[in-house]
Amino acid sequence: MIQFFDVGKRFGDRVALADVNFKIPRGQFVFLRGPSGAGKTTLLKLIYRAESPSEGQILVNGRNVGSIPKRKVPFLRRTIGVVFQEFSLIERRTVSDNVTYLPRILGERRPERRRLAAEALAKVGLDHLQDAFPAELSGGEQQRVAIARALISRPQILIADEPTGNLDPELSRDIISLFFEINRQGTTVILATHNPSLRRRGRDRILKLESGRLVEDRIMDPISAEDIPVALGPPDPVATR
Amino acid sequence: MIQFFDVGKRFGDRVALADVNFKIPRGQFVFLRGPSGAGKTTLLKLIYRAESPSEGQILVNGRNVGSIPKRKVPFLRRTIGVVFQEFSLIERRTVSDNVTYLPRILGERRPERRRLAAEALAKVGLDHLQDAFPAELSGGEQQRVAIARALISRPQILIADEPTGNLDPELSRDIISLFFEINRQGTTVILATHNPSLRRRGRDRILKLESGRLVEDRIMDPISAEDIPVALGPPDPVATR
Amino acid sequence: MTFFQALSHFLREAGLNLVRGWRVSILAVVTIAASLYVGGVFLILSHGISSSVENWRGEARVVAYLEAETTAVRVEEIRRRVESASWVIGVETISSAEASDRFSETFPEISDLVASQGEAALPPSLEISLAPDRVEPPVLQDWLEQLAEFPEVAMVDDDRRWLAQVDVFASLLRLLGLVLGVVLLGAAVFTTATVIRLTAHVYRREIAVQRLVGGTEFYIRGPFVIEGVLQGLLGGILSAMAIGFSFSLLAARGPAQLAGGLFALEPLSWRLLVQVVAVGAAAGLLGALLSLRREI
Amino acid sequence: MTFFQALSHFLREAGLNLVRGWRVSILAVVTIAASLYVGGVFLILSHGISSSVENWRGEARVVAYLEAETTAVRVEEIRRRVESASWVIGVETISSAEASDRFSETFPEISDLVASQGEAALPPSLEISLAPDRVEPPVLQDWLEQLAEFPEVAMVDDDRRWLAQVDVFASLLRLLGLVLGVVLLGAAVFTTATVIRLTAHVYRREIAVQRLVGGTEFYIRGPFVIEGVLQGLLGGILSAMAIGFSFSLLAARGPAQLAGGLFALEPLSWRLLVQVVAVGAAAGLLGALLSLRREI
Ligand SMILES: Nc1ncnc2c1ncn2[C@@H]1O[C@H](COP(=O)(O)OP(=O)(O)OP(=O)(O)O)[C@@H](O)[C@H]1O
Ligand SMILES: Nc1ncnc2c1ncn2[C@@H]1O[C@H](COP(=O)(O)OP(=O)(O)OP(=O)(O)O)[C@@H](O)[C@H]1O
Ligand SMILES: [Mg+2]
Ligand SMILES: [Mg+2]
Repeated sequence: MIQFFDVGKRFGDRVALADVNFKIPRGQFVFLRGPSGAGKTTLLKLIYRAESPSEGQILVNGRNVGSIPKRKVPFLRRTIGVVFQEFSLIERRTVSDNVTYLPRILGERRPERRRLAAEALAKVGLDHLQDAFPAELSGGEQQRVAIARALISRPQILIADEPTGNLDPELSRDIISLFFEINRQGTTVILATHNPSLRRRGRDRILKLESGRLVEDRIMDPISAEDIPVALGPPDPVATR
Repeated sequence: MIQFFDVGKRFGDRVALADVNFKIPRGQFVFLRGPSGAGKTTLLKLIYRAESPSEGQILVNGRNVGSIPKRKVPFLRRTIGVVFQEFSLIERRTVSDNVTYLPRILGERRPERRRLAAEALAKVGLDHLQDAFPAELSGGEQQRVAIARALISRPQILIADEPTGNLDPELSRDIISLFFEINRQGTTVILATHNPSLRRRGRDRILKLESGRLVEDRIMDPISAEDIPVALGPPDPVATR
Repeated sequence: MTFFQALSHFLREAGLNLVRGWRVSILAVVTIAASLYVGGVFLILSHGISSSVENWRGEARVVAYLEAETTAVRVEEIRRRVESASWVIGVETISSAEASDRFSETFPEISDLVASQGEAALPPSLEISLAPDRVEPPVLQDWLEQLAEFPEVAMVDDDRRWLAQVDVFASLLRLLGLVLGVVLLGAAVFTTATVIRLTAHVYRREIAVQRLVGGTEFYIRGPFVIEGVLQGLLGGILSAMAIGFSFSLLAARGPAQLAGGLFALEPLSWRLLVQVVAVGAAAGLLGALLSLRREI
Repeated sequence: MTFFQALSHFLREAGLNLVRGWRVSILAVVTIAASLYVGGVFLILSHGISSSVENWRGEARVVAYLEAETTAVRVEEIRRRVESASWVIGVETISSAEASDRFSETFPEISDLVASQGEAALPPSLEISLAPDRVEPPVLQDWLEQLAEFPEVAMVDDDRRWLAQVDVFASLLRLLGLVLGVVLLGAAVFTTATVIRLTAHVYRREIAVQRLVGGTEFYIRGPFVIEGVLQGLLGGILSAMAIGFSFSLLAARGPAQLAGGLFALEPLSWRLLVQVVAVGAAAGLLGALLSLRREI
């Protein structure tokens, strides 16, 4: 469960986020929308504590993310799989080693890691590239490696920031289907994307940012795939506006 | 004018391109299509000599790109504006300095550079971010800075590799319109993109790659915006297939 | 991840960094080696001199030069008087002729000159061996002054004064060695810290990614710490080898020729070499920890 | 872009690199400074000794020690014989008493001893000043041997033999200084090259981007070359300052006390300091060029 209470984020005097309130129950699938520079990446970074909020509080699985001691942050991050907007692969490591970075820390042995990597890479159609280095991959291939890495530890929360920006429509649809599949197994998924042609399902949530403000929060209609608006405002326990 | 004669490119034993033949006349607008890993980026890199072909020859404005001495490569590149798939901004320089890197080398003075930067950044909607550093920008903002940099020196050829991957549909349309505008002024534009919803115009060309092979080469119908196939094969002077 | 898994991981990563960045690593290794070498050599030298001084001090000598005209009987009388003191171990009478012989042995070059002066050139003397530990220094001092006041005693030459000077010299040498060693070791720690900070800077993106995907600081910084320790170990081993080599060169020339026997070359102890290596490793560790404090 | 625009651009970029990476830059600057300092000091010392030797050689002296019993008349006779040679500039007669005075001046510590021997302790002598350039060495040699065969001449002491030894010593010192300086300078060049290579490695992405957007090698590498030169200049200036400081310390102690006047401290020339700085800059440039050859 992820909750934002009156969250704001400033960089110097640039305001990236302001007055953001919402609550994402466990197992929900959320599309995060908004034009370039609206604050999507910033919002996601706050969840995995790559940034700290300037105002307000953030709860992730009941813990106040802003007050987790620095030492404990890695353990928060291990419960969250993240596909970063800039891919962020480790140049000096093979695809397989990139994907299994976390299992390795956790003490998994090499044969088991190879198996895990092959499994995750197969999901994104890249099992033939296990031993390549990131620099040898195309843009879309790198993006898929980053997706495989986010999936490897079966996280409770999956965050994906524009994960299909470098993928063709067909692959994009496959990846979204993969996310749907993962979501069906209970994982909370938050997907920031511009791609308007992504398949929609009922009960999926849409959050829309504009200039750092949450301007839309609705759940799609399960039957018509038409959208049902959700009341804006702090999610729980009282409305402040 | 850009011509490919039987061009192939291998990386070790991975084949990225094979038997590619085409001719792009000056002033044409070309969409380069193909699934992830098809070889689009590799093809573009061959044009501005970031890679050398393993087979075949490439002419750009009548010069054999493969045989240009290393010393002269920068001068080829200055005639080609490139929007790289990975943005590639210089971290330590401000947006304005990134955009005017080339004018600076060419001896433009600071006030003139500021003017040029403001002009180019205005085209992509970022004139307010002149003095920011790349790390302070959102993904879409970085992508637009890279576009502004490619435009700055009014190149004869503009190459853009997935330039709208991180942009919302509205901005994407604006950017494509910008490219159309630049094309109308005589610049040859080659645009590699997955985005299927981009506006189409008559007389624009579509090249489609699959697994490193050119599988489609056609010109769109000016009236119906339906596509008219163009004969595949080496463009000039004789057909080999 | 178990401790051994972590350690083997750190070692592998650190080894890779060392090999990939061998050019920078050499800087760290060489400064560590050089500082340990200089410090070690100075310590060995000063230690050698000090222990010679200790030896000599145990058998301290005082020479009483007599007037040339003193009769043998009177010499014998003085000698007996001297021997009566409880701290005197032995007294040897050196005649004029014996003195000349000794002189020409020690300074063959100038001996012609002395020879041309005839027998009387050097005065007879009494060489008195003392056990300084059997007496309070002020009492000994008084006794020496009384000795000097005998009409036949021309001059009393106290070896120990010179020994004290040599001792001061050895201390100075040791101090200089320590200061130089510490300064150089400081430079070595700084170099190691810089080299490791740089390596970290080169891989700053990778480190950021590791943090983002949930790597702990322990896991991320470990390889850098081990890298520092490895550099220190290498530096220490290098300098231990250099010290051993220099030492064997000196030893081959024979102890007699070493500064006129001024110092005793004691056998090189393995303990010292192990200490040198350990100090190197510690310097590397310190450098690594310093560089990690803030920058990585 | 004009040359001056390029240069000012290079200077600005190189300055930025130096300031941002001051920790690494210090390594390069300090090794350059240290090597130049060591080389410079050795050169100055050996030069000082050599030029003292030159001075002394110009006024080379031979001392003929006479038997103690030689009569004044006989001394005068020998003196006249000696003066008749064309290469003799002057002859001074030193009586026994004068010799003793001189001795106690030079070695006040042992003078008691000499004093106790009475007047006859040191023999009289003739100090002969020569102009060695007026005569062939073998002829001079023969002449000296004849002189030694006079019955009254006890010994002929030829200063020049000793001077030749000092000269060899000075040459050795100079050689040692050169070798050390060259080795250290090599290390400095290596360090500079490493530091610059590293800086380039840290910014490898930026460099790649510059290439991709059409930057020429001249424009991309220029700042690194200037960075090397700046490091060299800084190192050179530091060591010139250190040399000047050491020199003024020495000079303050008074030339008489310098190794018993063994060497003449000539005034420190600005030319030398400028040369030191120039060598530093050259070392930095060389380091930069080496690092650029392949890696950037
Ligand atoms: N570190 C930073 N320093 C200063 N400003 C920043 C920083 N990070 C983000 N910003 C600003 O905050 C705003 C929101 O950025 P964010 O990356 O969240 O946008 P976004 O919605 O992810 O956009 P995009 O779709 O283009 O990726 C942008 O205007 C950006 O310039
Ligand atoms: N330096 C390299 N070494 C090895 N293989 C490479 C290298 N560069 C590209 N490839 C391979 O060549 C193929 C084509 O890559 P390219 O980047 O041209 O694809 P693309 O069409 O641009 O794909 P995308 O849409 O995902 O960016 C890919 O399979 C890639 O793995
Ligand atoms: Mg973003
Ligand atoms: Mg591509």
